[in-house]
Amino acid sequence: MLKITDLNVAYGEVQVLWDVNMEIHESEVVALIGANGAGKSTLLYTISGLLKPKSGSIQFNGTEIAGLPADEILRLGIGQVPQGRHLFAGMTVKENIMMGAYLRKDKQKVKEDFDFVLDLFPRMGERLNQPAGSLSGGEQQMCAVARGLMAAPKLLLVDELSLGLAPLVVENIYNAVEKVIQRGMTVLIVEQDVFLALEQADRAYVLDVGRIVMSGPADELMENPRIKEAYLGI
Amino acid sequence: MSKRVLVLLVVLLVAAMALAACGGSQATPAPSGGEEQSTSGTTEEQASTEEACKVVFGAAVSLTGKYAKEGEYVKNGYELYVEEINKQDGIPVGDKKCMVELKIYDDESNADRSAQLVEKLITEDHVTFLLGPYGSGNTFATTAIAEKYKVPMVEANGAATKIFNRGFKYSFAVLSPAPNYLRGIIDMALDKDPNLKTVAIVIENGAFALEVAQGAKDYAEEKGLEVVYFDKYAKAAKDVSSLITAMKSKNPDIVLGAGHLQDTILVMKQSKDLGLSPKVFGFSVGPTSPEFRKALGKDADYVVGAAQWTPELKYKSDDIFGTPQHFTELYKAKYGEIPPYQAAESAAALIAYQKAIEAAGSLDKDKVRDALAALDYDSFYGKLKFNEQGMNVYKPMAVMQNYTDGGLYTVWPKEAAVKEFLYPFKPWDER
Amino acid sequence: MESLQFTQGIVNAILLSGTLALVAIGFSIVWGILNIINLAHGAFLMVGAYITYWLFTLYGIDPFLSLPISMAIMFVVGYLVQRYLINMVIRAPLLVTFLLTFALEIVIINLATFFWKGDLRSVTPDYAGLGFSLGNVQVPYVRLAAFFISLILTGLLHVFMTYTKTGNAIRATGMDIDAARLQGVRIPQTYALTYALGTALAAGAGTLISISFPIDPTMGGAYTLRAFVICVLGGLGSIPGVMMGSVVFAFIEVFSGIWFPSLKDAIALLVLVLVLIVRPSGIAGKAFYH
Amino acid sequence: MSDREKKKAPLQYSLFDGLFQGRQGVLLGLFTLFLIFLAIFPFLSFASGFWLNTLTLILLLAAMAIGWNFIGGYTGYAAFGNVAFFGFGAYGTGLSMTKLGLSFFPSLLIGALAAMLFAIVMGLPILRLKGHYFAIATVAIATAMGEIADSWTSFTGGAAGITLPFFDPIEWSGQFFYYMSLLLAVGGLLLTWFILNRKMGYSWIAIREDEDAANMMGINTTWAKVMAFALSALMAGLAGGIYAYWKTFVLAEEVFKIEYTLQMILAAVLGGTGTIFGPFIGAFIYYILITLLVFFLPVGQLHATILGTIIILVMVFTPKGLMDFISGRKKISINSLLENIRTYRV
Amino acid sequence: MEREILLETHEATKHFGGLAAVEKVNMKIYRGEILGLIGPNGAGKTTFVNIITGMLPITSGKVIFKGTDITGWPAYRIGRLGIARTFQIVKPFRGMTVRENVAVGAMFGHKGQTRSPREALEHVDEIIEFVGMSDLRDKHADQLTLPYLKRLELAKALAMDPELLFLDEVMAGLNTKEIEAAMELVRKINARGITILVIEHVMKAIVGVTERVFVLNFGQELAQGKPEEVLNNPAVIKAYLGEKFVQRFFRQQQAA
Repeated sequence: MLKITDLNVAYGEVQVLWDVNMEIHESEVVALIGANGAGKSTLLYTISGLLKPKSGSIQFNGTEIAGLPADEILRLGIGQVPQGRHLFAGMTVKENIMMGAYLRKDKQKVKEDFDFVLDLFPRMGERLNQPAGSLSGGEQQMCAVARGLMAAPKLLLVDELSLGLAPLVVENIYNAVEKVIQRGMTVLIVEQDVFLALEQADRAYVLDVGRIVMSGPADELMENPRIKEAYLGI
Repeated sequence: MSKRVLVLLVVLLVAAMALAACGGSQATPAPSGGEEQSTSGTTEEQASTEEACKVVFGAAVSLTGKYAKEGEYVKNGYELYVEEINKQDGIPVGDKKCMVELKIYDDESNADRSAQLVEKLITEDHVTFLLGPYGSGNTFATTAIAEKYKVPMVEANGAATKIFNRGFKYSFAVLSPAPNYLRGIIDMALDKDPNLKTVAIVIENGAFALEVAQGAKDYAEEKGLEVVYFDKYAKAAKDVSSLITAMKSKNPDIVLGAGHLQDTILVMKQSKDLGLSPKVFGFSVGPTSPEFRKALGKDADYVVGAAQWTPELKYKSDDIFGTPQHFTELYKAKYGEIPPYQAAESAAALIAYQKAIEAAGSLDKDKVRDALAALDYDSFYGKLKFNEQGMNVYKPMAVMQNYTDGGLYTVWPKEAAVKEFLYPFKPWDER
Repeated sequence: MESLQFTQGIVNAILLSGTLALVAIGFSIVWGILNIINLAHGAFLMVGAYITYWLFTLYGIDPFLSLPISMAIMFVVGYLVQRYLINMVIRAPLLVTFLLTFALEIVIINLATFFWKGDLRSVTPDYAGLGFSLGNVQVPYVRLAAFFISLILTGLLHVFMTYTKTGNAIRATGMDIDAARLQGVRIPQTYALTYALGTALAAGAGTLISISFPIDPTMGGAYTLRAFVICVLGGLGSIPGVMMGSVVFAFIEVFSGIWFPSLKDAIALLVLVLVLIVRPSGIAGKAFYH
Repeated sequence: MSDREKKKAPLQYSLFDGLFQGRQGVLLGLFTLFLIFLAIFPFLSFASGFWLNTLTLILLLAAMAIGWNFIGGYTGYAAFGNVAFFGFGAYGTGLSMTKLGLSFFPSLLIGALAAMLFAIVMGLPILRLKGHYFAIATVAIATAMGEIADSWTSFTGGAAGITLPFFDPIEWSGQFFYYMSLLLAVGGLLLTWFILNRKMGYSWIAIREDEDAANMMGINTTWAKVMAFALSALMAGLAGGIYAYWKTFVLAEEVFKIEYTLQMILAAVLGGTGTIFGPFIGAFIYYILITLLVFFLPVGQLHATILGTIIILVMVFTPKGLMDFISGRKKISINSLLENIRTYRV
Repeated sequence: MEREILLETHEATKHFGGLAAVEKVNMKIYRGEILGLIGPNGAGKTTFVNIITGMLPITSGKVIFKGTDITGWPAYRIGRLGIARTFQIVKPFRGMTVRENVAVGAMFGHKGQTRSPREALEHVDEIIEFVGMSDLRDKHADQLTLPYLKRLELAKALAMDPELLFLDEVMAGLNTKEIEAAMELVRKINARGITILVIEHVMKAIVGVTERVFVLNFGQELAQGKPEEVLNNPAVIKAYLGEKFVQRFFRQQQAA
């Protein structure tokens, strides 16, 4: 479904990703793990079209998407829940969620999806008319996930959902993500909580300073003591 | 490596020098820029048959910027005179005649530029005499340059007395000074209705208007009127409703405005909005301009304005225009509209020069200056005579009124009036 | 102070606040969303006023009817100007966009002066200057109508920003440009649209101003400065904030005009500086167009 | 610059590189020649009063642009109200000469000090503002000061202004004011050079590049900013004082007009902000451009349009000024012109 | 042996709006040590440094440096007193060369009062060499790559002659080899007698250079002690890797 070949990305003169190769298959959940500054978010931004790669190819369902504008990529079916939520702080929860469906014309389906995400996050239903900026951290994260789902993407990229959240909240959110996965959505999870990521995922890639250093089925990686090393660097 | 740099800097240097050289050189013909207008009534053969003699008058006039309109009138006045005098082969100087040439630059309504250009007229174009720009500010700046180079400047469009309080020897103004502007209106109003008691005065915060207002206030008090309101608004104000409201609460008999065309229109518009209807509405500048009627339509009715000059005045003269009426005909033929007084006074400045040159019998700058100082001449524009400071305090101000038939008529002084002064001002709610 | 001055002052201030709000809102959305100070705002306002003037003078079109025309024309102009000029430097440092929009203003004003001359003009339909009295207080119909039209336009903008997809996209872009991109919002088009809206609102305000005040090519500058002050007073980014700012500013302007007629700009501006000193980023915090 | 040169000059202070990176000799030489030309200018045969007048205006503009460069170019604060200091200088000088009856030089000093004092008093609160807010606060203060000067009849003479005595002998006034302006502009260059060699220069640039980091590294940023503002005011104040005496009158609408601020910024931007010679050269380029437009090109009444178009082109294509090209840091090519657009568009 | 306390915080607290970024943190830094400050993303590490160094106003609590209460002092005074820091997001002076960048520290820092700009410029050559940037001395900062910008940050801070140095993620984004070099550099700095607080995500670096580690989580102290102890502290691993991972991990270890 998504095939990344020899991807190189740089900010100005500073190269962040080196020859990244990665594949995601239909209905698969893939985790991308790695230490802070390894380049995980950069990779996601590049897939989504916010950054232009220096070289390499990204193919999505056979279409070359490297360098396309973000809205084209979203139209093709790649959505993202960015790290740090990036909510529209001055808009209400409902407006935020509906912004996710910005490009969609199928009103009926949008309505259904809206009901679905409210079902997923009942808390959002209670807060619909509150400005997103006034939500607690966990609620904001829920709102961001809900917004990401509203685009009805074929491939959803989620970035650091657990960041700065209490464990109970994280569990709550991941339960919702699990439901989405069960519906058959293809998901790429970037997560610093390694277990969470590996538990959700079928396969995983480990990114270290801009390079993929390890990959394989999630179960195998979970048993691999080198993960702790790769992650904590001990 | 540094070739390009070298070239760049050299070009810069050379450009600066070339500019200087080009501007300073007498051999090259005067640059034919778009800003510069040369008018010469003569042809090459004519000039060569006689001994080449010409008088060049130079002026920096606002052709763009905020005084563009008024500047145009000034330029028209200058040009009309030059055209007429050259039809008579120019100004008699001693026993020969000298053709007249005009050199005008656009000062962009900017005092810095005005001074710069006058300095150019003197030091580069070597004009014989200087004419004034439009407006007190620019006149203030340029008279100082004239004084520095001891070149006479007769100006026609700077009425503020402070221009002349500096002991200048080379500056003269043909127009009545600012403090006299509103006297005619006060005289006329009291003549019509001696029972008028109160006056309100609104003032544009500018050198000219402040002098107008102070003069009017002093004169009104001298005539026994009570000045119940006297306040100024910012120059280029876009909203004077606060002042109108304040005046309205005083319920004055006469409202006088000291300012220029633009703010005068604003005062009228907002007076209507706020229902201010005194018995007399009079302004220093504005109501006598065709623009006033254009901007206000029927609302211009009854409003009176001071005029340095009007086409209906009954002056008689032996100058090339003879009478205001004749001047009006010539002006109308050339420019297609009734001459505003700015054009007449500008032409009068050249008449003053002509008479002084004739008296001096020479184009010598100092001799002409002395002749100007001694001048006492009745022109189509009125008396041309200067006091020690160079101001023409001897000419009375006229008053014109916007009539209900859409016309603009002289109503004061009585001997020049073509129509009766319409009184009182018809309240807005009765129209 | 006499009571007439006081009551008339209040009426004047309220009437003034409507137009000022319209001027300031266009300026405010451009500032808030594109993060540029559009110094050409007043120039667009002036062009709007002249469109109305010419439609009235040449074709006798009622100034109120010309409102949609001038707004539509300037909407297109604004869109093109942003898309093909301002967009070239949209993320450049402050000084660049400042000077660019300033130069734009110079060009527009100079062209207007060149083609239309610098003198003062007025739009004078038959009903200009008519009004009714409340006691001694005069309320001109034209200004009252302008006030209500301003309110309606402001309300329409509010509805557009809040309840339409495009409006939400504009707001979203102002709040978080990357997140907006991720939702599929096309930033260049959104920016151009926002600028076009601001320009159209300026033109609308110009039309309304031309009915009650004389117009000339340099009329816009004063409105740009006022718009800025209002945005600071009301806080950047919320329509109600701008409305409040307009009311406060109108009262300051009208009453300082009554007490110190020749100082009214100075007082309004010094109030601005004081506000900035006390609250360095304006009175209201960052809210976002609702 | 070749490697050999590099070794010869181990201590390269790039603060001075703004203009002379690697080609000090040639450029400094040319510049010195130009200064000598300016110094002897009044004695040249073609130096008419008009050219003296024009060059005086250019040099005053250069002096103000050099002053603006302190706060706007080096410290990076977009000051849009420097004309206020020009006005303070003009009024300070004018009032001292007329009300106190002092002679020109002490009056000029008083005017300039008044401008500096005002900059310090205003700078302390408003230099805390950032970006647009600072810019507009400066505009607001300048405009308000102008209006106050215009209305405060009892002190400033109001809209009637102040009339100053003439320079005596009046025949030499052209030369006198020319040399005063030249002195001021060259003094400004020396002052810039002097400051850049001092800690103050480093503070300014550090603040421009990153105020937080500068503060953290021990720079008293408030003090440095206020000093930049005050020195800026000093230059503009001196220029204002000279201008007032030259023009022999002070009118608020003349000495507080926002065009002056715009002109000094344009001069600095055209030449290159944050360089020693940029504002000086920019003032010449700007004014010669204007003069060409006004006198020698048949653009008629559209010269403001042409000027505006030039500004727009400069902003779009070379917002860092021409100094980059003159110094050879950048090559003039389509690519280098388009680079700016690529960087700043969305 | 009782060591001299160089810096001490009492209940240092920072709130953003209603959100507590740092909550009642008591930390002691002893003269001459290298202390590690770790914690997951968003734990409040940088905020903590910001309130100590005067970059952000403190909400409540006290900061005492060498017995002086410096709470609420402006940043530049704290800098001159002898505390220097690097920034996680590098803040070079892009318009200056490397040497000038560093010289700013020497001019205005702890001993800056006594130095002229020229002396400062000459003085910093040694520091530039120390961080291994001699070749880049006359390059403009905007021409440097990230690893060198990180070193420049370090050099700028060192040039201030600090007694206490905060290093905020100077190793993030560096590769293994670069990290080794950076660790060596940190040790060398410490050997010059400079007390160091290292904020780092790279645990290897923390274990390699620090004597003591302080762990923040959700703005509060989670643990402190020797690096090995702390890194094997289940609470700490949980904060980093997640609870379930820890359970499984320890199970594995026990099994092994």
